[in-house]
Amino acid sequence: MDGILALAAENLLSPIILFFALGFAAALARSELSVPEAIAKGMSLYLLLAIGFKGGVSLANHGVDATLILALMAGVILSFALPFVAFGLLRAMTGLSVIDAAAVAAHYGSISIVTFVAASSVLSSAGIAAEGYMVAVAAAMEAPAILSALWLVTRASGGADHGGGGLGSGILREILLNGSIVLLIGSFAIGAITGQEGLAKIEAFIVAPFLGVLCLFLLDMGLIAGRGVREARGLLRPGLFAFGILMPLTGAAFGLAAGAMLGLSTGGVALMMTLSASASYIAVPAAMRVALPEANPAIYLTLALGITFPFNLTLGIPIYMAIAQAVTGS
Amino acid sequence: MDGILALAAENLLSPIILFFALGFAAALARSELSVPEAIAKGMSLYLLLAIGFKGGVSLANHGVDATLILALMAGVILSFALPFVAFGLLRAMTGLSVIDAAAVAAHYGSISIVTFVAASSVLSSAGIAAEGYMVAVAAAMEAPAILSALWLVTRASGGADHGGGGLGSGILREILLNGSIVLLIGSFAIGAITGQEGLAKIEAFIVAPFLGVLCLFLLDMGLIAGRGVREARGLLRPGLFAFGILMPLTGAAFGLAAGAMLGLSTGGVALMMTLSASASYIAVPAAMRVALPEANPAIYLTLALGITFPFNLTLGIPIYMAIAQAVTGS
Amino acid sequence: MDGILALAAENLLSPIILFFALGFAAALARSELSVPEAIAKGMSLYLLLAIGFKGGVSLANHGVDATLILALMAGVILSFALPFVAFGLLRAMTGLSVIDAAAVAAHYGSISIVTFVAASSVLSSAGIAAEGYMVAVAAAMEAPAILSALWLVTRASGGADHGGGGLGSGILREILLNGSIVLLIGSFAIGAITGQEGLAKIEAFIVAPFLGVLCLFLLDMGLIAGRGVREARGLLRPGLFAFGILMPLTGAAFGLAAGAMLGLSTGGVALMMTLSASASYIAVPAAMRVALPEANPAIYLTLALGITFPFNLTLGIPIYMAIAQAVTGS
Amino acid sequence: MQTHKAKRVEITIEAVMERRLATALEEVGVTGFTILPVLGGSGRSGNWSREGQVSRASGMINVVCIIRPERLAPLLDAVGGILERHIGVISVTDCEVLRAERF
Amino acid sequence: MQTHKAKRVEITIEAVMERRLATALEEVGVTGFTILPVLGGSGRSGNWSREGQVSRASGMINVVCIIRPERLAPLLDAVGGILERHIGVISVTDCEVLRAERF
Amino acid sequence: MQTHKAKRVEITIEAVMERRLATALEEVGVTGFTILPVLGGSGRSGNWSREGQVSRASGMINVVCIIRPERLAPLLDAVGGILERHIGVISVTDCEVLRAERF
Ligand SMILES: Nc1ncnc2c1ncn2[C@@H]1O[C@H](COP(=O)(O)O)[C@@H](O)[C@H]1O
Ligand SMILES: Nc1ncnc2c1ncn2[C@@H]1O[C@H](COP(=O)(O)O)[C@@H](O)[C@H]1O
Ligand SMILES: Nc1ncnc2c1ncn2[C@@H]1O[C@H](COP(=O)(O)O)[C@@H](O)[C@H]1O
Ligand code: NA
Ligand code: NA
Ligand code: NA
Repeated sequence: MDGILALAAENLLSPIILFFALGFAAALARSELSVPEAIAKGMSLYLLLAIGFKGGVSLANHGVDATLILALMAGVILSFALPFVAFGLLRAMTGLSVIDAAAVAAHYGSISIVTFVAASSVLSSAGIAAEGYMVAVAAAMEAPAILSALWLVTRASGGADHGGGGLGSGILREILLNGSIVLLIGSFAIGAITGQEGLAKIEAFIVAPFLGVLCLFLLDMGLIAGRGVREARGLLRPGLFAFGILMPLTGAAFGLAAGAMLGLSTGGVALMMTLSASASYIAVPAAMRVALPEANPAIYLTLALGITFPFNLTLGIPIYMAIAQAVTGS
Repeated sequence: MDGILALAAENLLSPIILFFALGFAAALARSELSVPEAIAKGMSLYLLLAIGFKGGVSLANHGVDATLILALMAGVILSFALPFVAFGLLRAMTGLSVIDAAAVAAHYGSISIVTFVAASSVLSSAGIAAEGYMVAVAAAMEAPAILSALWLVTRASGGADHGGGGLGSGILREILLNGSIVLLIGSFAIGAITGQEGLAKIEAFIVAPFLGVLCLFLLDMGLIAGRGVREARGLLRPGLFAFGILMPLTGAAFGLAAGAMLGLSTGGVALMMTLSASASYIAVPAAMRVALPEANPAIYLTLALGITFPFNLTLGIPIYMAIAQAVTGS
Repeated sequence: MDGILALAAENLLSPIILFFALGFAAALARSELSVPEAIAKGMSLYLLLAIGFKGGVSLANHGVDATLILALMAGVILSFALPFVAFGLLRAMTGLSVIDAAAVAAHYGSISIVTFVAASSVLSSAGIAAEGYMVAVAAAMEAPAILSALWLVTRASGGADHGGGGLGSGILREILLNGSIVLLIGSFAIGAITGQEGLAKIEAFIVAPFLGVLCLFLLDMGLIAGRGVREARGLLRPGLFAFGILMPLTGAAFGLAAGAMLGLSTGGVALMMTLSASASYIAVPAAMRVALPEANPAIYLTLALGITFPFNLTLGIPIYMAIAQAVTGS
Repeated sequence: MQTHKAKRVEITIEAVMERRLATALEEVGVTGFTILPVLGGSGRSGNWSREGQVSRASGMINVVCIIRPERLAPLLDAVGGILERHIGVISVTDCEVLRAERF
Repeated sequence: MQTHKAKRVEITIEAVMERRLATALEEVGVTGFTILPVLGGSGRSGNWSREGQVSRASGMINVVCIIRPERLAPLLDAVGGILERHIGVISVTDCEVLRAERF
Repeated sequence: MQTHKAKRVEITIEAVMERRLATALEEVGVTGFTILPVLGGSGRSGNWSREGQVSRASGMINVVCIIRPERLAPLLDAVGGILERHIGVISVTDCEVLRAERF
């Protein structure tokens, strides 16, 4: 417990959290501070490239672990399963319609890569190693949750047609080939191929300035999350708010079980918990606008970005780390 | 005098000045070289974040100085007072209308953060330390000048209404919460909170590449200043041109008095002079378009960006440094 | 021969090539991965600034070589001459119209600065030095080819008017002052003026992260090249495809002759071959849209970007290096 | 110069629907259109602004199609079907064009 | 499909005035509009281009409002008041829309 | 408010032609126009999208000119001459403006 508090306190006063808080506060105060869309997108390309590449190099250094395949499978299963958990909680705790609940559930089965990046950097500054292939697990967890959500809607509507939306329109292909997944997996592969030697060449770009870029990126995330919360104040009734905190903790418990069962390292377990706890706010919202346009984006974006993302960033990650340390006994 | 010349010569041949000159010359030659708006905005966010953070860390290292509050107050007073000086000079030296003169005056009471950044980096390569909180003084000097300018207009028009413009429309709030101030003060606070330890984490991002980014940023400033001068050739009569050189020197004299009275360090005095000498070209123009739309933007932008900014960058800063050294006897 | 193979193999597995391949593959698979236009333009400004500056510093370090002027003249002559070679090959090997063939020829007389950058970084990781002024040669080779192409068209049409296009409309001025040339030559001059001392100031920006930025930039080039090839599949008949490979080899032979005659270093010869082998895809396409709008851009962009650029990047550069080593006997 | 009557159709629609809209247009024989970026907007579903986007989920685009008058009805049917489930607006204006053979 | 008569109002105005314009529109009951970015332009106050901007001081935006015809007069009064002191232009075109109940 | 009849001319043209188009407009006395960015499009020469551009070679822009009706004919002559060799489209719509003395 002491460990958690110390970790949480240290985490809360790290530059990345403080920049997120600055953005959040600026948005609530209606400052016109903003990061141009192209810069935000450029930074996210950078973060994906860097985290993927470093994961690949770590794989090259440590050799392919027998658990790699199992971990990938565990990720896919978690991503398929968590939406059902989320959907159940939502229907019990909130008054959301089936469509809105399913759309929210899809987000919580999938993952937030920035939360993963933040957890990785907290781990590495604490000197805790993790399996390099967790990056690939992250990629594998992006899409399956969407299928579960669409299945939930189809079942509820008795299999009725959704007017051209749903899975019909090549949506699954779009998700599997979406920019983030391709860049993450591609950089992972390149890191694995070029190994330590490749890393040496581009280290000054992807390692040294990494935390600084993350600060600027989180400033922008804070601005967006704050703006979302400000505009969706009306929507955030207690039930939804509670779900936004309870669901990541629930997801983390599933991630803990999976990680422990697979015998992952302390860092690996912490990352598996973080992935399961995090909620998508890029790939899944886009998929939902195409497949379930009737679902209200203000609900799922506010929950994922305005409640769960800040919770994970500030309290969640230190909690998951402390639990992972306790469970793996390190 | 020798010191000034040597400093000026060295300054003129530094990469940052040469890149500014390259941009200026390219614009005059009508080259279509240009920096995308998003990149320019991204670099300015970077510079604000970096300079604010480093100021905060320096404050954390040296403890809160009793003169901090006094320096902030001096900054606010200078920003209020300098527009009156500028307005008087303009009415005496040029044929500008009351409204145009007031709008120009607002720019010279406020500050240019890039000039401040350039002066800071010249100081630090000369190994001269300055109070970290000068960053906060810079932020405090952004807005007050606007009030003085609007008061000048209201007085001249006998208090007549300005058709919905003026201070009515929440303009003061907009200025105080404008992006630059929020990011500068926020980063300053984060630097002060996280201190040396925080700096160590993001040093490779905000310290090492700083001068290089400044070069690319000043290339863009040169392009914009050159384009402005090219298009506003007709406006630049001798009186206005002379004002663009005389006013920064006058402002610097006020800054010198304030800095010496407060007993600032050599670097602090040089920065106080630079701030007083510099003219806004971001926050104040935007405010003027809302509050005094009848004022001609070509006049104030050309003066601030095309005359005073290059003057400060090339000759002003070395002059202020040399005087600050002479006066503080170091 | 062994040397070439080893070099080619090493080259093919370097991060920069692999990121290019990633982008190419992602585009062929219709992934929506993309780099915002502003980021791509920002990176290209960065690469030009860095390569120009480093060339200038190298000139400052080694003094002005008597061959500088000769190398510049050789570059201009090559750029004038190669379009005639290309035009002859095109008319013999493909069924292109005079206008399309002339437009393509202009691209091959001019140069691709990214190919030059890639070759420079391969040379420098192989520890092979090159004349710093090769950057200036690159700039000198951008424009002359356009004149040759327009002359080819005018001759073929019996000197008939081209309806306001052609050279009439200040097009030559636009090319000579285009952004890339101005920034490249300007940075070269600044590097030469500030020398090693200037480099020390901005090294952490322009040297350390250089290869990493190049990776991200080549990812984008891969995306664009892949998209071009996908959409222009129909156009790429065997004759055109063969030209896209044969022409760079032919150009390189001319470059080799010039470099050897001038007595350039191994690195200098390799760069002269690379410049002659490479095809423009920025300055020349823009000039062609103005001067020869009837030429089909899909043909010249696909050839330059989709065939010749990848060929040079993967096989061409190691071949040119190996030949340069063999010929200069190092 | 000789001008010809045509219809200018402007469709404001979510960016995620771009490819689907293009396919629908092609199916009714409309192959010429121009896409303009949208910075922000306001409607029954609230305000949004491009600067608040982390994802392409909620941005919009503005698609302009200039067509011969006789193509309007099938175009509206095709686009109306898409807009039914999605947010967005469509407007049709009478216009004149040069070179009618192009449309 | 059934279409309905409406007015398409396009306002080119300085970006700094965006919030004030939105407020003025809301005051006369117009809550639907779309904002397009502007790259540059030319007018009596000279040329400008987005690439020459360090600040948001001199950029412009293009605001499109599609409204029922009866809302035009109050809208023009509201916008005309703002445009009086500021640079910019406004044009009104007749158009047809689907789903009139939305406007 | 009092409105006046005018013509709204919208020209979609390659970005490389911007300066030449502006010169042509000025030559026929049209000094007011607004340039909007274009993200992508489709036409007889195929699809293109801004994200696929390394160069300014193939991007397009959308130029809006609001003019008095009597200026239309010379404007179309001037622009038609340019568009003849280049890709792009032009449409003309009737519109109403405030402050007619500005156009
Ligand atoms: N009356 C209107 N005029 C112009 N654009 C509109 C209008 N109504 C809606 N829009 C645009 O369509 C988007 C979605 O509108 P809505 O479906 O009403 O939420 C808005 O964000 C605007 O960009
Ligand atoms: N006749 C016009 N047609 C289209 N846009 C115009 C016109 N006149 C002015 N504008 C736009 O309004 C801005 C300000 O115009 P002005 O108030 O005339 O300086 C210009 O930069 C253009 O973007
Ligand atoms: N019917 C149309 N409606 C709107 N824009 C068009 C149309 N036809 C062509 N365009 C635009 O003009 C560009 C060139 O068209 P084209 O000359 O047909 O290849 C396209 O990429 C579109 O941006
Ligand atoms: Na999850
Ligand atoms: Na000042
Ligand atoms: Na060449």
